[in-house]
Amino acid sequence: MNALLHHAPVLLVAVPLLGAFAVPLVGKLGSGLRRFFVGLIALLTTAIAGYLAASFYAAGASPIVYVLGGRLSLPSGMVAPIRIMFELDGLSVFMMLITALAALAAVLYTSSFWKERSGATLKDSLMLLLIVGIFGMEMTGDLFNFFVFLEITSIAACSLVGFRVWNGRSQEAAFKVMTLYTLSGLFVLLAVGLLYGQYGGLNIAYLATMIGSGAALVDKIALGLLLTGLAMKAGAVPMHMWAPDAYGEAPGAASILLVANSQASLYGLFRVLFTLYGSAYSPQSLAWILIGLAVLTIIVGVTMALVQRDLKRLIAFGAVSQIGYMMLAVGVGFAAMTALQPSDFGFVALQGGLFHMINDAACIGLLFLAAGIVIRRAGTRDLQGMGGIAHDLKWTTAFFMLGAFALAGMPPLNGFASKLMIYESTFRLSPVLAIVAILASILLLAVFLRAFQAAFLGPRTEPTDVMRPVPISMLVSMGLLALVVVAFGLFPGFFVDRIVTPAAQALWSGRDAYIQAVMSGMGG
Amino acid sequence: MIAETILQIVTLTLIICGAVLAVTLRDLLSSVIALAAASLLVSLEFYLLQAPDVAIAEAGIGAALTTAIYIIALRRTRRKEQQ
Amino acid sequence: MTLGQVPFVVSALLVVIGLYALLFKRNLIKMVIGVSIIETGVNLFLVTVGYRAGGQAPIYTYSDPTTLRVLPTPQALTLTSIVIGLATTALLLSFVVFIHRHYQTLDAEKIKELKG
Amino acid sequence: MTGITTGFGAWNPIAWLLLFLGVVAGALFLRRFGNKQYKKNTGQTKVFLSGNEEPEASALHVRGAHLYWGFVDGLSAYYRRVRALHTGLLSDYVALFVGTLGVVLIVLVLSR
Repeated sequence: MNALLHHAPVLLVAVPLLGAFAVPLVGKLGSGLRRFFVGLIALLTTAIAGYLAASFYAAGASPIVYVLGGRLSLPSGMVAPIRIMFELDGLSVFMMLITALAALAAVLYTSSFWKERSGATLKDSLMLLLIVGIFGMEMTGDLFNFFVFLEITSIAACSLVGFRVWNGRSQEAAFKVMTLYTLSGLFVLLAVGLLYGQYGGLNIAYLATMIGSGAALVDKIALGLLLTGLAMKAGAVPMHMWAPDAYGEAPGAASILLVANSQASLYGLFRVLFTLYGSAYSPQSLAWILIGLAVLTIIVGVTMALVQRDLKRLIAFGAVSQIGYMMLAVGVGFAAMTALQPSDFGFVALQGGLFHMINDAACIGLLFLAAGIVIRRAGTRDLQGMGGIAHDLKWTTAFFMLGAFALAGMPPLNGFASKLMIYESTFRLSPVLAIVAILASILLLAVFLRAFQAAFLGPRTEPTDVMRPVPISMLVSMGLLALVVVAFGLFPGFFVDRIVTPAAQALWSGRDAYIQAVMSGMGG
Repeated sequence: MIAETILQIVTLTLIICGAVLAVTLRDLLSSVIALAAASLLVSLEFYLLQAPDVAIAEAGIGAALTTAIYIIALRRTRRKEQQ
Repeated sequence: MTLGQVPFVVSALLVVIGLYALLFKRNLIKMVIGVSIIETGVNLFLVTVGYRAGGQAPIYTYSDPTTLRVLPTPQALTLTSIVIGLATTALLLSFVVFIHRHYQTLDAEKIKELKG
Repeated sequence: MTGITTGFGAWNPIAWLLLFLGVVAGALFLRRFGNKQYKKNTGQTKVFLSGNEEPEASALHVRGAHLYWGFVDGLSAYYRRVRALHTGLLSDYVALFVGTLGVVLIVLVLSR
């Protein structure tokens, strides 16, 4: 194994971290150089992620453990392992790919958008920091590090939301989001403390071996805290109120990173449910909590989207409803896995839910990026005051339409493939749930048709912005996401077999392999 | 040992009092000072719980720096909590 | 209830007091104070988790290796958590200052442009 | 390779596209039998609104808020409740969070 591949997990965090702190320095030398530097960092990060993923899948998708630190020999003769671990299994690598995609699109998009505004240096720095946090959450094998990376994402994300200090609404949104994120982070920390107090360890794999069957009361409380805190950061419904504020007020490129951030929290939730507790403690009620939250999320998200007048809030509620689909699918998978006789449709549900994550990142990202251009052109975010964008912005119109159709599950785009898997597997558990999911999907199409009709169609309205062509880097960024949408739509089997199935396998039956990968090297 | 026990109980009681005052006082400056006092007492409690390094950090960061930031924020906003 | 459990009760009380401030106080700075109190409660909880009755501070120089130690890991966690707490508090307060600049008020009831 | 199977269903986008193109070709083929006598930009192709003049295009464009007012109106009881939940007040958001935590904890503690 060569050195680059061996150190790839830590490089994935280190490169953007160094970049984030070097950006202000490079920014002193000129904005052109800074944009080039940030783009370079993003490309390098994506390249490392791609290389790591390629060799991971080529090596049969067995978990990779990367250890920072070594052993400490005490004068008393006791030897204690002092180490921080990154552990990557199929799910982590899959999430890493989503994040890399979102990061590349966001950085490409932003490289021209903010050319003339002040504070661009700070924003580039924060975006890279957010990317660091998300990668860290997805790769760490240690609960406390998970909390640290969670807080890094919270701070970076909220700074991005409140980035427009000249706008009162964005400050309001940032304050609310930050309070809720901090609260959820503290609950997660409380859970970490409880687990440490119970078992004296922080490593996920170690804790997973210690949590015996019929978990103790402390385990249940810790699970409740972790589940609620992470579900809130993912935007599950009774606790979704921050999501439209944050997505709506953040700059266009940051919105897509916020979606990736929510998905990383969702990843944390799945990791806790399937790996940390998994077969040790998995009552059916847990699956039904997840399904209940998911159904609420789907219904409320889509119906609230229907009545929004603010374009970005509309898309944001759409994004909330999509989180519901992922939770529904994984909840169904969990229910099927923990039933007395596990049934195969649970695996299809997991595949569908995870496949939907990458599809959602691409489609919602496309919509947010297109909406950013539309809002800039129309000079307002109110759908009531928009119209006729399609006359001038051909590519943006096409990308928005593609994203909307794909998200609503129109064949032959990618959203249809993943939603079909979700519907069919959910139907096996409970037909009612499948019907709700399908109806919500139809409603989602109506939502986006309304947005499309109001913003793009109709007679030309007077643009407040000077008639400038859309910068080429934005088109490239949206083109990248559109390519993903079309490619995943036309060749779903190819991608499901290669990247989604290992991830679903990691949830379905990968718990022992995950634990084994760490515990075999723990004593040495 | 007895003395330490009593000290610990007094400290913990005072922490609660400080927190309650910080929440209930109408004058925001007073409530920030109550919060700082509670923080200092928590750092004493950390010392009693055999965590001197955490105690130093809590006294320096939790009590002093945080209070300074609160006071800066108060100067730029307003001091009284409105009805 | 032994003395060792009293700090747990106090940290739980701190969390409750902080939540009370978040739920029933309308002033933004009071809400930030509430977040700070919850943070303090969680930190106290972490340190208490690492405490062993009769243990000594985990500082090894010049000490007898056979004495009972309190656990060092929760203390390291608490240090990290204190620093993170400072960052979040500073960020929250800066948002409060900017909100005051735009809305001319700190009353949470009046700061709800984002709704529905 | 291109398709996926879902356990009891299958989806192949390439086959779907071929079918779709076939249907489009059929439709175009049928269209050839249509009436070719229409003259553009005459009364034959104009919208006839009970003899009234056709309004300007800008007046016809349905603005964002109006498109589904009937649907929203029909569900007004639901929407009143759900929109009332989105108060914009941070305390309410925290209350919902803590409430959900409470429910989840109760369910977990009670189950097995």
